[in-house]
Parts: sequence; C-alpha cells; structure tokens
Amino acid sequence: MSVLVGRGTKVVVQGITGRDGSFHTRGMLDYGTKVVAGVTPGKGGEEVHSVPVFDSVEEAVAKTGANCSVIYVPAALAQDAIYEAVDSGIPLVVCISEGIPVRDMVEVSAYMRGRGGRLVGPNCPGLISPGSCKVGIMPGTIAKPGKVGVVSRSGTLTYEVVWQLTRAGLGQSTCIGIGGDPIVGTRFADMLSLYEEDRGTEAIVLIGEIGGSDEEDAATLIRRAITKPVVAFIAGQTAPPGKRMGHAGAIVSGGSGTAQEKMARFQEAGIPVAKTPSEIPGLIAAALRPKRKSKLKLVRGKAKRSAPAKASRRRRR
Amino acid sequence: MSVLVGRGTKVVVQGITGRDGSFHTRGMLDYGTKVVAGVTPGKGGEEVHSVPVFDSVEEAVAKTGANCSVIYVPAALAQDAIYEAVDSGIPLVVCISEGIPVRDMVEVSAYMRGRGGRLVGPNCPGLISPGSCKVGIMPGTIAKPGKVGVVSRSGTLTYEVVWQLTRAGLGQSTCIGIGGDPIVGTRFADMLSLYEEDRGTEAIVLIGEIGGSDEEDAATLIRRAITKPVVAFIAGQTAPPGKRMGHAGAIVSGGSGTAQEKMARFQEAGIPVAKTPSEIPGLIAAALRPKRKSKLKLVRGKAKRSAPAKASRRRRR
Amino acid sequence: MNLHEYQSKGLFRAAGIPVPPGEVASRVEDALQAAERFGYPVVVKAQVLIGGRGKAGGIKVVRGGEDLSREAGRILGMELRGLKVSRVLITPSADIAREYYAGIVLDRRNEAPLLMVSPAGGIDIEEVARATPEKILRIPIDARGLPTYRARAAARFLDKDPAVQKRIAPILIRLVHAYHVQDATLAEINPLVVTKTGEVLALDAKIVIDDSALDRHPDLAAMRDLSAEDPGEIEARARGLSYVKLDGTIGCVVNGAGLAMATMDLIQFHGGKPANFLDIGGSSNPDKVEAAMHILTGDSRVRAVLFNIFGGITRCDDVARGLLLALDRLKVRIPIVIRLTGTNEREAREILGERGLIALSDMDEAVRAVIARAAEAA
Amino acid sequence: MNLHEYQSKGLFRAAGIPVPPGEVASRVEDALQAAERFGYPVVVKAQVLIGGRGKAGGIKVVRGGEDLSREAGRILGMELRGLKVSRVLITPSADIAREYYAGIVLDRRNEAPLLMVSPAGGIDIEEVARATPEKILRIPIDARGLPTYRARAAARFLDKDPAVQKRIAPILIRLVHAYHVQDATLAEINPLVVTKTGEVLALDAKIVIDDSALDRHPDLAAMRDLSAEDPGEIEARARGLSYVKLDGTIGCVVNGAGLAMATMDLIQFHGGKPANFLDIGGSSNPDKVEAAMHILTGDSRVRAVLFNIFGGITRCDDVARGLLLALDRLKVRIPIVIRLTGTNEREAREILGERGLIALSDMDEAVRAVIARAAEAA
Repeated sequence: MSVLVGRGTKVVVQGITGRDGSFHTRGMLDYGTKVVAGVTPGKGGEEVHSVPVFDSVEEAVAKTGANCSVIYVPAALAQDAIYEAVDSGIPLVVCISEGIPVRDMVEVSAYMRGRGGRLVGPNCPGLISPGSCKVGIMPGTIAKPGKVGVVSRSGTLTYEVVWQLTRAGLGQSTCIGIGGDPIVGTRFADMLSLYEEDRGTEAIVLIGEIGGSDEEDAATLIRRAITKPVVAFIAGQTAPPGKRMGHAGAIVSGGSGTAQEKMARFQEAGIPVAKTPSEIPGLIAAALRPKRKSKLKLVRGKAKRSAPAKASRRRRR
Repeated sequence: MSVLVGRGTKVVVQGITGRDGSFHTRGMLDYGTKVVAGVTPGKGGEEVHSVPVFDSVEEAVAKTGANCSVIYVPAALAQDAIYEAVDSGIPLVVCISEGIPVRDMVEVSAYMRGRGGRLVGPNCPGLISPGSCKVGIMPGTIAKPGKVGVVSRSGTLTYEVVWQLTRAGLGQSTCIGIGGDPIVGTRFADMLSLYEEDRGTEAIVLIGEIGGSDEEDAATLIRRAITKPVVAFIAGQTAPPGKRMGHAGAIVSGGSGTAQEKMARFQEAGIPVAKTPSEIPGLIAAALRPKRKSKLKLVRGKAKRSAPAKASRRRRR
Repeated sequence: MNLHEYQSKGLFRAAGIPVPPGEVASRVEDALQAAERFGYPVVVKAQVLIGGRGKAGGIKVVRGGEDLSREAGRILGMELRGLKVSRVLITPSADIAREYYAGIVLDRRNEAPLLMVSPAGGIDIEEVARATPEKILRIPIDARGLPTYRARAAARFLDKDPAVQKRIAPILIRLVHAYHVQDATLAEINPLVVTKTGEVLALDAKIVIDDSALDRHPDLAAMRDLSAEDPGEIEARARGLSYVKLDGTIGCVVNGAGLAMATMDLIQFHGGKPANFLDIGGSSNPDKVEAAMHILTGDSRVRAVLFNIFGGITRCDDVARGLLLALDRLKVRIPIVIRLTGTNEREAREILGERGLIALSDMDEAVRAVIARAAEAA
Repeated sequence: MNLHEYQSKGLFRAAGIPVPPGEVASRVEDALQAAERFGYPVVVKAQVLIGGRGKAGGIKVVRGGEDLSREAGRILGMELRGLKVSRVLITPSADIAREYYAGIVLDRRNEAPLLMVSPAGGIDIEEVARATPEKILRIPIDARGLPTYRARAAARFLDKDPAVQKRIAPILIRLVHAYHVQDATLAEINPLVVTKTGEVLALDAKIVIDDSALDRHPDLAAMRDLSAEDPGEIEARARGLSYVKLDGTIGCVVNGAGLAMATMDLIQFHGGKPANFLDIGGSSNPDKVEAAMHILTGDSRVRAVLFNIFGGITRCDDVARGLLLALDRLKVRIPIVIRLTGTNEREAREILGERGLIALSDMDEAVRAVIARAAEAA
C-alpha cells in the first residue's frame, strides 16, 4: 500500500527532452513507473526512450490519460509549467525544478487555493512507493516495500534514512521529499494526514530541518489527529542564524525556525526525536514492536482521530 | 415579504459625509431604513443626521452590527470601498457609484468569486422593499408593498415602471436596479432565483436594455427553473450599433446585444414582452389573475423547479 | 474612446509588439517625404475611426510619387461614413505570406477579458464567428494574464511553423498585458501578418480605451481626436451630458439612460423618429438643461423637442427652471412638449404655467403630442 | 542578497517613498564635501550588512568638520562583526518627533507576504514581538497588494494625527508594491520617523532580494557588494556550490543540503566542530569537488576534511575522480576522511584504492574518524 503514487499512476514528464528530464525518465521507466507521455513545446511527435512527446500537457492528457506530472524545466519556466499542469486537470503535480523565485510560488499558491490538484515541491526529489512507482529523481535501489511512511524536506538525507531503514529490514509504504523551498505545495501536515489514512502505513518518519514553522505545525497536528507512531529528525542544529543552508527555505531568521525549537515541539508532543540519522531505524522498530502494535490497533478500533484516541496515544508513550 | 433587504437590514453608508452620501442617508432614514453607521476615513467620531461616523467599515460593523453597506464614494475610490466592505464580512454591498473603470470591476469580480458576500451594482439606484427598507437612491414615494418583484438595469425607467405598477394597484415585494455597467455584482438570473424563492413575490417584472447577454441568460434560466410569471421589457430598440447609450454597458457591439435579439429570446421562452412601459401593469395583472394563480399554486405544489413544473408552465402560456 | 490606427500602433510599439514603421501626414507634401524615406511601394491609410476603410476606398498601395500625390490628395479630404479624413498614415508595403487575427474583448458573461485568435485574418472577426466559428480559438484571461503555455497553444493554432509560433506567442502575451495596463476594452490586431521572410507584424491596430479609466491615463486622454467626433457630442461631453446623435426629427431631453432609450423607442413605436439620445443625468442642474437645449437646437433636423422627466433625485422644478433659462438665452423656434412627474412636480407646473407652458404627466400622451407637433412644424 | 542601506534607500526613493538625502563616501574628503552640501549636523553611517550598527559604534551624529573627519576616519576601516567598513553614508540629521516600524516579510505559513507595522520603532522588531506583541499590527498581503483601506488602518494604528496618517498610508502601499516588483523577501523601514514638522521619512532601510529572482533583476544583481562577503563564499557561488563558513576545524564536503546539515550536526554530536556547510549539489562534476577542496584548504582553521557522499544522482566515482584531481592540483596537507555509499560506490572505491585511499561506508564511523584525525593534526 502507498499514498499519492502507485500502480495506477500514469506520468507525463514536462521538459522530457531536456538533460535532466530525459535522464530521469530513463530512471523512472527502469523502476517500472508508467511514464506515458512527455511534453516539450515544439517537439511534439518526437520520442524519448520510446515515450511519445507532445506540445502541451493538455494534449498529453487527452491522448494518454496521464494523471501525474513531473516537472524538470528550468526554474524560470517552472511557474508556467505548474500552471499548465494544473489547468490541464492533472491531480498530482511534482515539481523537481530548483531555484524558482519565491514570488512565483506565492502566485502559484494563491492560484491553486480553492482549485483541485496537489503540488509536490518545488525543489524536491519527488516520491517513491517502493515496488510500484517512482516519480522524480530518488534512487530506486535504496527503498523496499514495507510499512513505514517517510516524509522529508531534503534529498540525500532522505536517501540516507531510507537506506538505513531498508538495511534494518524496515520497508517503506511511500517516501516523499516535499522540497526545501520556503513555499512548497505539500507540507508535512498534508503527508501526515495521508499516511494516517493509508492502511499500508504503520509508522511515519518525519525529517525536518531549520527554517519556517512546518515542523511545529506538524507537531501540533500529530498531537491532535495522528494516531500512528511518528519518529522525527531535524537537521541544522549547528546552522548559524541568518545564513541560508543550501535550501532556500533552510534559514533561521529572527531567532525563529531553529532546530532546537522544532525538536522541543516534537518532544512536547510526545514524539521521539532521533539525535542522529542512525537512531531512526531503532526508534521505528521500537514503535512497531508487536506489543505496542496491538495496543495501537485497539485504539484505532475504538475511536480513530478522536479525543479518546489521542489520550490513549499519549499513555502509549 | 421581500428579498435582500427588509426590516432586519442595518445599513452602513460608505462615504456618508459626502454630498450624495449625506443627502441619501437623509432619504433612507426618512423612509424608515435602519441606517446605523457611516464611514468616512478621518471623520470617525462625527455624526451625519445623528448617524455615527467611523473611520473604517470594520469598526462600524463591530460597533453597530451593520449587515448591509451602501457605497457613495467617487468612482476612483469605489473598488477599495467594495474591498473594504467585503473584507469586513458585510453580506450585502450596494454600490451606487458610477463611472468605475471596467478593469477595477474585473478585479473585484475575480476577488469575490468563491468568497461570501453579494455585491449589487455598481452604477445602480439600489433597492427598495416597500414599506420596510430602502437602500440607495430610489424615490420611496413611487413604491408600495405588494407581490411584484421588479429587477432592472436602469434607474429612472425603473421608477417609471414601479410608479405605473403602483398606480395600477400592483404593489411590489422588492424593486432592484442591478446597474448599467458591463460588469455588475448581481445579475438578472440571481434576482430571478431570489424572487422565485421568495414567498412574498408572485410575479416578476424584468427591465432589460441593449448590451451584453444578461437578458438572454435570464431567458434561459426562466425556461429552466422559474415557475412564477415574468413580464419583460427591453429598452434601446432604436439605439444605433457601436454607441454607448448613457450606461457604460448599454452598447450594441459586433451585432450582438440588440434589443430585438433579447426580445426574441424572451418570446421564445414564452415570456410576454411589453412593447411600451405602459403595457407592463396590464401584463402583470393578467399574469396574476385568480384563475392562473390557482394553476400556478398547483404546479408549485407538485414539483417546484423541476421538469414537470417547467412543462406545466409552458402549457400555462 | 476609440484610438486611431497610428495611435494604437504607437501603444503596441511601446508594448514591444512589432509594428511596421509609419508616419502620419495631413498634407500631400509630408506624405511624399515620408514615402521617400521608406521607399516605394508604400500604403496610404486614411486615419478615421471606422471599420472597413479598405472597402470604402480609404486605403491604397502606391508605387511611386505621382501615384502617391494623387491618392493622398484624394484620401485627404474625402468623407468616410460622414467623417472627414484629415490625416493619412504612410507605411511601407509588406510582403504578406499569411494573415491572422488576434484581439481581446471584455467577456461580460465571464466578467474577464477574452483573447480570440483566428487564422482567418484581415476580415471582420464577427463574420468569422458567424460563418466558421471553428476558426476562432477563445482563451479566457484571468488575473495571471496570459500564461506562456496558453500563448504557445494559440500560436500553434495560428501557424504551423515553429519559428513563427515563437514570434507570435510573445506578441499575444504583450497584447494581453497592454490591454490590461492601458485599461482597454478592445485591443485588436487585424491582420497580424507573417511576411515572406517569416517576420510577424501587426499590420493594423485598433484599441478602444475605457472612458471611465481615462482619468488615470492622462496620456491616453490627450489622444482624443475631436475632429473625428460630432460637435454636439463634444459639447455634450464637456457639459457632462450623455448624448448620441441620430438622424430623426424629434429631439429628446430625458433624465436617466434607460428612460431615455425607452423614450426613443416609444417615439418610434408611435410613428416618429428620434433625433438623439440625451441623458441629463441624475442631478438637476439648470445649466445642464440649457446645454441640452443648445445642442438640440444646433441640429437642423430637429423639428420638435420632448422633455421626459421622471423626478426622483432629479427635481422637476429644477428642470423647469433650466428650460426657462434656455428659452431666455437661446432663440428656440421649435415646439417643445414637456412631460414631468415625480419630485416637485407641482412646483414645476407652477413655474412653467407662469410662462404659459403646460406639462403633461403621461409618457405615451407626451410622445404622441410631440410627434404631432413635429409633423406640423415640418 | 542583502542590500546596503544606501542601496535600499535608492530603491525606496525610486518607489516614491520619502527618504532623507544622502551621499556615500569611501574617503574622509568625500564625506566632508557631502556634509558641507547638506549642512551640519549630519549622521555618518557605516555601510555594512549587519544589524545593530548603532550599538556597535558604526553610526555617529557629528556637528562640524573636525568631528566628521575624526568619526568618518574611525568608521571607515573599522571592523564590525568581522566585516570591514569601506563606505559610509552621510545624511542630514533629522529632527525626530516619533519613530515607527514598517516591514514586510514572507509569511511562509500563509504562503504570502506579511506587512507588519509597530509604533515601537527604531528597535529590533523581533524584540517587540517577544516583549509587547500587542504593539505589532500584522496585515497579510494578497494578490491585490495593500488595499488603501488597510493602509489607512495601519496608519491609524501608528499615529493619531490624521495629517500624518495621510502621509504614512501611501508609503505603506508603495513599500508593498516595491517588495513585490523587486522580488524582495524582506523590506524594512526602521525607523519610519515623523519629524517635528510633521514630515514622514524612511530613516533607515533594509531590503533583502530573493537570490532565485536575481536573474530577472540584472540591476539588482549588479548591486552585490563582494567586499562585504567572505572570499570563500564568493568563490563557492561562482563555482555553483552552496557554502557557509563557520568557525570550527572540520571541513565537510557533502552532496545535498539536508545531508550536509546532518553531517555538521553529527560532527558536533560526536564532539567535533564543523568548519563549514558545503553542498556540492546533485550533479557530480569533478570540477565542483576540486573547487570545494580549494575553498576548504584556503581556510587556515580547517584541520581535516570529511567527504560524505550518498550516491543517488551523484555518482560516487565522479566524486572520487574529483577528489583525486584536487589532490593532484592543490597542495593538500590536511587529512581527508571519505565516506561513500550508493550509486557506483564500488567503482569509486577502486579509483580511490589505486591511490591508497580508503572509503568508509558508515556516516557515524566516518565522523568519528575525521574528529580523531583533526585532533591529531592540531
């Protein structure tokens, strides 16, 4: 089981004829993802790795039934590519492109509000439901099917954690990198709710970092509405204030968005916080131990997402 | 009975200290309208005709519970005044101001879409529910309480028709001028639906004019979903193409929006079209004659707003 | 407010839309000098605010100086649908390969601008809409303007050549942007041409500016060409009246646009012909009434005048006073029929009565009366 | 990208926001001339990209030429938190009656800009937020910009005088507009002052431009002041690396920002001190690895370097090649610990093995090893 992408996902690649688009199309096809179409304006009629290329997303959707778009276009063209995907009725749009101006994303956010369609990213590695579908640039080899949902703001750190989970025998339902920009389409809270609903997910790893308040919002949500065990890790404890740490969104400004603050919020919510990435598999394994599992099932059977469930959940920890 | 405004309406006047705002506040108060507040930035604390003046709509709403705003500010400030009223949660905003740039209204329209709140106007005389409440600039003396709903794109032509109805003993539930601009907040179709729902309205007078396609849309709606009798009149049969006839919206452009076309659409929908304003009271009286009325009640009792109702209605004509 | 072709092209040029070079001339000598700078052949185009100038003989391609002198001389001074041509645009003749249409109008139903493009260029878009509606692509414009991907789709709809598409798409984006920032209600390129060398050019241009927005565009307001308008309409605007001249014999002075239209219609219904639309507006300033009478008495076709006043905000007595003022100041030799009702009706009747004038109260009766008086006066 | 006060004021002035006159000087003579043009007293303000310049002695009011020579001489050349002051702004001293705060930040939670105003001006807004949050009015900015009515509400929140409110409101509207069109992520006026004559002025100004948007603002990109940055960070940007200098002893070369942060944290967790944040990015260009080594070996505090590479898109063999290239070209005298795993890990180990280098595969193990090596090297 998985969330957002799976066997039914049919992918259209925006910017398929570009260097990155073409390379990762190969990677997605090799993994078994159904890449049904590509789009590069002016190159309609061509093929990339036997995938037909169209001039527009609208045409690609009409001809192939694509229901997920992944965007590899240069940052300056990314806003338009997102608009095109959303306007064409694509329900899941994954934007890999990095370096999109904040203003462009403020505009996209305002435009998408109240409209259908979910955006993942930008500046993200995409997502993978091990064994069935990968959309984006994650290396497929590190993941294996299982019951842990992984959500993260970074790329390689996610790979590191997923790889450690896999080596510890802890497979994943879905792993998603939501992106390192200040404004991203899908946030921690969105993914937590999806994992909570997903019958194939039994525990969740949340990998946050400095900057913004998305981790704090996640902690609040977990306390209120998430019954499945969550393990958190926050990167950037040693980051100096006022400096952008690679990701546009990874910056402690005005004393807020520190790793310490985020870790404290998780701990207050009763969520174990890993001190190093290598601690994560152990904490997840503990959370999934049979004894606890039976309790968890009992709780869920009684009153899912309600106040009693919350209370029991606190007792559990 | 009435629609939109009535005894529960509490009015805040935006631009109350201006010449028009002050004059028509007097008129509304004389008619018995509950004018509870006025707004003129920088004049908070003053009074106009004993009505307290506030610096902002937000403050006026907080202090007086106003639930309807009427706007008399100059055209250049009208967009902002509408935004202020809508953002302050006022459910009914009536904009009298004339000469608002089209672009300003395109922006207002996009902003209000999906948000709560109804705009009437701009460039309109407002509305009156005879005997209980008048909002805007209509002369109260011409109307009397009754069962005819009047909706019109013009001002004095509305007065003329209302006056003739009144003289013919046909009182009104509510009379509204929706405004003569190309873009107005409330259209014929909106008012037809409101009158259809209103138990106090038994027949409807629709006064259209050249330009746009609002009358055509109204004809389509009447055919589909309005069971109460409607009498239409269209002004501008002698208007030359390409010339703006006073109202910014009253223009035949590209051969579309002619009075002839609109009249034909109403006739095709089985709706009597008055050839002169003075014919209207007679047509309404005929529509309200007891024999027809009983039939109408029967129809409504059976299946309101459904296909059978539509069929019966056609038979009726 | 309609802009001339040369004015519209100037705005397009400033917006980054490619237009051919051109010079405006109001004398044949200037036209000749311009043509020599460009090199022949050139096109001479009458600058008047009507459509279909070509069919009416207002546009000519000329191949040399003699040719130009003759045609420029003919066009300068000709009348096109009642409008005198006082200026021509001289512009190099283009080597046209294909002609398209691109235009933006206000879509009142959707309360937003609408971009329309068609490969059937150079002809009236309304004709295309009637005859071959599948040849028009309609793109609604929202707050984002025209997204690039939509501009590309429109360009593909127009031309098969990817190189040409790449030139068309930014033109459409700029057209939409210009429409927005200039507060236009119409912005049209017809034809948008592809030359034999693959260049894309706006060969003709038409912009209509929202009158209500002119206050925030003093540069555009200054472009108004009074010579292209009826003197009565110019005076009306200056005096704050809404006036449209027609070709009938019965002048009307009415308060309110809807009532004014209904009055015109009623005149026709009863067998007369209205000479104008005239709305004195909601206020009852006596000066406006006088201005209205001045305009109507300046129209030699007017045989009789009907006042139709429904007093609401307008006070009938103020209108009566304005009428008397007009009668005192102007030499009015045509009969006047007055219909008054509503606010201060009684006072108005008293004021008029002192001068022997009688006011009717029924609209139909008044219309029949003015038609009779006009017939007598003819 | 942070702009200097004088640059920010220039943008505000262009946006119609009133700022006091000012001149930038990098020599005492120029400062003197500027001061004489303005007339004393003037303020000498160090132009460095840090907050709290006043407390640090970087801002002085001077009443005459001697005073100015001494203070300008002292400030020019001083170091403020490690940054050398190479320019001062000379500006007339204002007669301040009241001081306010107005600033716009990106509100990440609401995914939109947020305008904050406070009557507690001249002090750090974060301090105000902590101590007296009721003294801050927050106004979310949507696609409309700042509606006039909201600007007025903000102005009323700041000042009781209606005449002053009328001056403040348009400043706020222009501030919001400037923030938008300049692709800012911060735009701050602190203090916004009311002078004793009722004038309203932006006495200090701070703008941060979105780095990702600099491509579409060449004018702003050109404002970058390299003298105000660390040479390593300048080189890193030029070579497409993401680098932040810290004050520890263990250099890190990592692929990916999250992993790079986690690596730093792990160094600290195991008792070491990271010397930097360095992300070589997703590509595995050997040149980038060489550039990274060049930067790290240029930092004299670095005692050992840790490579932490998780091969995904990045190929481990490419990184290995880049490292060998760096060792060949640069004189590297410090120990290097390598951790590699993922794509082409085996090839990488072979390449490194040929040169006698061993790569670890566990992150914790590698971190402990590099800390030990750094301790030996110290």
